[in-house]
Amino acid sequence: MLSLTLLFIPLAASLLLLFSRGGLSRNLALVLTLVQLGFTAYAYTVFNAEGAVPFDFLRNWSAKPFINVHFSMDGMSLLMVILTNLLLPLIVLSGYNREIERPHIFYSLMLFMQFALNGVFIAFDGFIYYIFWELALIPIYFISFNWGGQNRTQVTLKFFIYTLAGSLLMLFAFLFLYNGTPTHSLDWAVLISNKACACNQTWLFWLFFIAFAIKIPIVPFHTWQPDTYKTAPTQGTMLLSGIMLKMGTYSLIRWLIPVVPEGVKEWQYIAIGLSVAGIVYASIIAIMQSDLKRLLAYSSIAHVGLISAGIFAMNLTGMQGSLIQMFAHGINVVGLFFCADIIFNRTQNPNVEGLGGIRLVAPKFATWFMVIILGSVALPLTNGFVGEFMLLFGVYEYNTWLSVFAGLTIILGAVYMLRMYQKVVLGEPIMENMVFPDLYWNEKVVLISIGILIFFFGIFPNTIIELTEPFLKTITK
Amino acid sequence: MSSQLIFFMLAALSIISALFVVFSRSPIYSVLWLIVCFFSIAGHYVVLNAQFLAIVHIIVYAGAIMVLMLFTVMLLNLNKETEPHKTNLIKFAAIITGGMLMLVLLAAMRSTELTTYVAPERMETGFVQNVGMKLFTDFMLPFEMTSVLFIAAMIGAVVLAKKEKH
Amino acid sequence: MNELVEHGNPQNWYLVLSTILFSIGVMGVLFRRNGLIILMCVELMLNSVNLLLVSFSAYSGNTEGQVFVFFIMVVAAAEVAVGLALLVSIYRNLASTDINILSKLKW
Amino acid sequence: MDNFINLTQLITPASLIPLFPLLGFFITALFGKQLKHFSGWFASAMILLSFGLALHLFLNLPANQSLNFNLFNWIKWGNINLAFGFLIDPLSLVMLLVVTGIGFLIHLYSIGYMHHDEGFSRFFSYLNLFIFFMLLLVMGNSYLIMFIGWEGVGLCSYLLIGFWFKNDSYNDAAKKAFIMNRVGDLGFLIGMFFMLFYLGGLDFETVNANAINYPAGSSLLVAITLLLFVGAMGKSAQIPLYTWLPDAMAGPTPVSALIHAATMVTAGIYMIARSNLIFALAPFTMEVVMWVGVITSIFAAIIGIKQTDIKKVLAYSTVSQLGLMFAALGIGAFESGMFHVVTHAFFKALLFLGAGSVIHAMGGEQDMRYMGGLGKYIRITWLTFLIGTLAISGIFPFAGFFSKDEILAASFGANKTVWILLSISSMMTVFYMFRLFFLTFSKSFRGTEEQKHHLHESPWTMTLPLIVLAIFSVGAGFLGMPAVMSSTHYFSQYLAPVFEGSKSLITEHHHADHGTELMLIGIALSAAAISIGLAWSFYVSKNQIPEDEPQGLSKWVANKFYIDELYNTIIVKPIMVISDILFVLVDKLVVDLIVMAAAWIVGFTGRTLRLVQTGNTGFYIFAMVIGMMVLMFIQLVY
Repeated sequence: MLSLTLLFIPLAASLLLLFSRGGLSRNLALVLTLVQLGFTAYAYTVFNAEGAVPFDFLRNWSAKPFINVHFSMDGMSLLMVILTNLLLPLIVLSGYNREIERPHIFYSLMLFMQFALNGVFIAFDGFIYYIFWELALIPIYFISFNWGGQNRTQVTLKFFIYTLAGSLLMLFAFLFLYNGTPTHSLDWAVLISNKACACNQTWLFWLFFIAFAIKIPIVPFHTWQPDTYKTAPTQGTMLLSGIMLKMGTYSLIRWLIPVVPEGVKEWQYIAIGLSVAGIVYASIIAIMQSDLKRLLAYSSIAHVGLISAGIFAMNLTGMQGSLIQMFAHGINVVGLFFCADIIFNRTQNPNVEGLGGIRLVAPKFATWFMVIILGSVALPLTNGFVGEFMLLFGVYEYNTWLSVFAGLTIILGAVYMLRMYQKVVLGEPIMENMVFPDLYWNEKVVLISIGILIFFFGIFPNTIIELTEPFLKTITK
Repeated sequence: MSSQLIFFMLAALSIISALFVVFSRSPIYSVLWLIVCFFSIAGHYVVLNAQFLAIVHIIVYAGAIMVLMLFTVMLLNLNKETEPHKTNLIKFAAIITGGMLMLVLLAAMRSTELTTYVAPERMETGFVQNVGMKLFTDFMLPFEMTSVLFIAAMIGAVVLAKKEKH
Repeated sequence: MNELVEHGNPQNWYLVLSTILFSIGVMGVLFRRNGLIILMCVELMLNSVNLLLVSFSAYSGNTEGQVFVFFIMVVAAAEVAVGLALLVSIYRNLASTDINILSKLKW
Repeated sequence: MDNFINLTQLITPASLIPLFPLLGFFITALFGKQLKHFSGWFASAMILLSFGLALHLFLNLPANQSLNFNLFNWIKWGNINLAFGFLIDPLSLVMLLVVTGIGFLIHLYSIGYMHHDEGFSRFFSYLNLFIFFMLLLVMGNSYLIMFIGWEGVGLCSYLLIGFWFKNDSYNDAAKKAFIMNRVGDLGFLIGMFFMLFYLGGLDFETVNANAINYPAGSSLLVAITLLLFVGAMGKSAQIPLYTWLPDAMAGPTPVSALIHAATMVTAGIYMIARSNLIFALAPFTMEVVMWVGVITSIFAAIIGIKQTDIKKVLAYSTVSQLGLMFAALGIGAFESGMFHVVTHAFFKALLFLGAGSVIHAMGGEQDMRYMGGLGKYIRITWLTFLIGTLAISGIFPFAGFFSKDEILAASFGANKTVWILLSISSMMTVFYMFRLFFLTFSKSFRGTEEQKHHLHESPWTMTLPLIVLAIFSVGAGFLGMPAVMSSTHYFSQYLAPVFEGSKSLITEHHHADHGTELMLIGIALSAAAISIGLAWSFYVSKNQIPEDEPQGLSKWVANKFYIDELYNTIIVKPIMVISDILFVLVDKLVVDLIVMAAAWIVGFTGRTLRLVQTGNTGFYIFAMVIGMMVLMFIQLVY
């Protein structure tokens, strides 16, 4: 029943928000996301004490086709649920002093998104999972479409259709798997114990892989992403980059690797090769980007490329690292986009070249921006380091040279991040009459929380490892 | 009077009248020939021992539908030959297509086996009580639903045919 | 009347007959441009199918075929009512029942 | 049993050592505005506390003992446990004392030097953070903890080089330092992966214990050591990753003294000394280390001869001296290398601080061509600078003499070519250092009247560290006197337990007898004297001043052999061009084109097929009937 409550709170909150107006809706949204966060904390204590049992919810929905409403929880699910529910209050708070039209609908969509994301992470029946997977696309479509920037019609449509096309492939794969199991079921446990014949695993792998690769995105399926990140309102971008792309990486571990292990083994080298190539490719592109949000988008491609490379290394180290890095990247990327938003909001200038001298007028902002950048370039004792260390080691266990190549990310990451920081924050102001007030209270709260999370998980990564290791061991044994 | 003779007479009547429906110049003749055709089909029903349907058929088609058509033709003043003619090519194509469809259907029919359906002993299936029993037991719900359909059709017809205000 | 049946005509005859009637209906639909006559041809096609259903019902001793005919009649009646209403409305606006005039819905 | 109790009692003070600077960082960073200039004193006090604790450990840790403890499990997964722990042994104690001791003096100096700077508190918070990471680097009991410090000091170096963030060329220098260090860090990281995978852990104990099982010269150990050495090249500014260090002089002078002379840049040497066992097991790497060191030493010395910026000269001198230390390590003379680290820390810090004092007196001027005759105005600086210069030149009895002589003697025993090259490099060092000294302090003043009027001695917070460091520059050498002068080499003796394992593996070179040793000393001293004489004749007798636009070979030297330009052309520019090409051509055109082409095909099909919708009802009916017919026909045929 706890699982249902996790779903019910944001859903109810989403509906409730539709009846609020103006300033009330953002306060209400904050309170409700905090309630959900509190409940998640409670769920964490329950999980630690009693394991997955209290979260298990299994009811038959339809006998033919055989569909169970099956929610459950293991360490990995809980980690992703925590990430989602931890970031949502921050994302809501980050929009506090922004002018948002029709805020009640905006926040309602965000909470609906939270509902769908939680659903994706705790669904243990393929059909239910698929429903939530698609459900998550709807609110973000409307958020980017209604509150987005230039070109939003075209960009949002591209994003929507691209990801939907990927999902279609996944649906085919699920339909095939459904017929393949003796009991005709898509339950996760059934799927992993009745694996498809190796002859079919190849194309099942590709169907799943392309679906997830588009969502993650792995180069070359990434072209929807930079435009969408740039166009979507910043809160939407945070949802997309912070949580939604983790749906893809999460699904790799949950639905791809245990379900079609032989297909993955056969094509592992291509998947890993694409991921690693994507790291270098996106990093190099990011170096010369002049648009701040687009630069961050490419950096995000590079980071998730490393995550997927670690996952496809198919060893405990890589997967454990990927989970840590998923969590870390979620936090860091939200922080980075928030900083970009703060800059854009005050200067109306999206261009890296035209900025500068912010440090002079807003030292606090500059400091916290630096802290987040440090997390993102994986400095030791920040959350980014542990993940990157383990991911690179995971890739190393797979192939030494590949890890050297992937390791270029620590050099190139520093190049584009510091170059961007120098142009945007340091130096003398380039813009005339730049009005740049230092952080407002809500911005302070968000950035400081993110900063604390960065260091906390950098110093105590074991909190994540202890949570997820039992599950990963069952997969990698 | 052998049943064959009755069948062939009725069949010839229905085919000829049907052809006249299609080829008559004036709509009013088409309507009248269609009525003839319906009567001949009702005759077939009687031959097949479906007396109830035969009666219903005459009441509904000849009595209601065709009267409605007739009214429309007259109301719209269509009884004169206003229809522009199609080109000969299209007429030719229409006949060829119709003929080919017939051939295909006949061919399909020939390829099916109808062994069990030759000359049954007794045919009481069309009697009123049998049809009524079926209609008011197994098909109770659809039967009642037809009334809903009729109301919908009625309202639709009224709305569509209503003269617009401006 | 029973003796007529007992001598029995082969059911194929009915099949052929209704096929011919159906084809004539189709030909009419293709041949004519007057909406009213097309509607009538559609009725003709429906009736050919009705005939087929009744013949099957009679020869197989199953009443349900006739029940279906009954429902088809109901639908036909409803269809004619709506169809004629449409036709009247079209005629009122365009002063014609020629279906080729109705070519606005393209591309 | 006594020892056991003693050791556990030392855990708390040992853990507290890095904690004080961290505390200092937080307090000066958070309350900098409120503390004002007190933050400088506070930060210095924190380092002094750490120094006291280090001294406490030094005095109480029994000889031949080391203190190795884990604080908590940092990363633990599968059967790998990477703990967060410290190792206190003679090697780390030496480094601890150097870092905290010189660190404290430089903090003190900075109070005076940075007095008028608006970022006063920020400066001290960065300095404290640096000390914190540097302490982690030298105290860590595993490569991973060392790596934390390793990257952390890189960060602080970045922050401090770009301390005056308004100037974009300073920011460029900072960025360059960080990125070049990262190149080395990647090597270090991959090296750690090798160790973790093949040697079963990252802590020194496990690594050493397992490395022993591999035969000397095994490719695994060579790979590991080479990768580690890549890391060391980045951090300790060796060819080819040295260009960041001269640029790093953009930072405030105390930073140059602390980070880019005394402590951080010697991290590479510390790391190799720490890993002496695995390096000793990889003779090929030792060769590489030696040659890289020798070449860097000469190359940087050559460039140093023609520089005119007082700090640039010292920077190239640092690179050259670091090369010397690497050469020592490569030969296998680990203690000599470490000994030179220590003495170098004293006199190079002294020289930088002295240079800072000069720059302070000159009001920010760094070009030696506009100095001259400063000896009259700033006596203390002049005297201490002279001591520093003599020390780096290796004149008896200053500290540099002993450590340098030891390295030269070792190289004489190992490889005569190396010995010749290092001697030449030492001669050049003497030359450019005295060139620097004469140009700055002798003859008459060449600056403006305004500058002349401004000339003054620095406050006591700045001169006191100079005096203390000068004392050490004179005295530190006596810790390691050559065999010909004293029977005990205190420094080597103290460090002996650390290098115990590797000693047997290094081919024992024929130990020079007293006669040879004396000869070597004689050669070195006379070479130094010749160099001094040359410098005197050029810059004092003939009163030469380096010209503005040198010609021929000296133009190449003055422009640092255009190495920066070379890197710019073959690495930086191509990456930028590739970045643009990838974005515009590959990403936008090729990859996205495929996606857009798929969309376009769907759109095109739609646009084309819609033409079938003519609006002609008759046509639709025809199409329908024919379609049905075809379907039925197909059904019939099949």
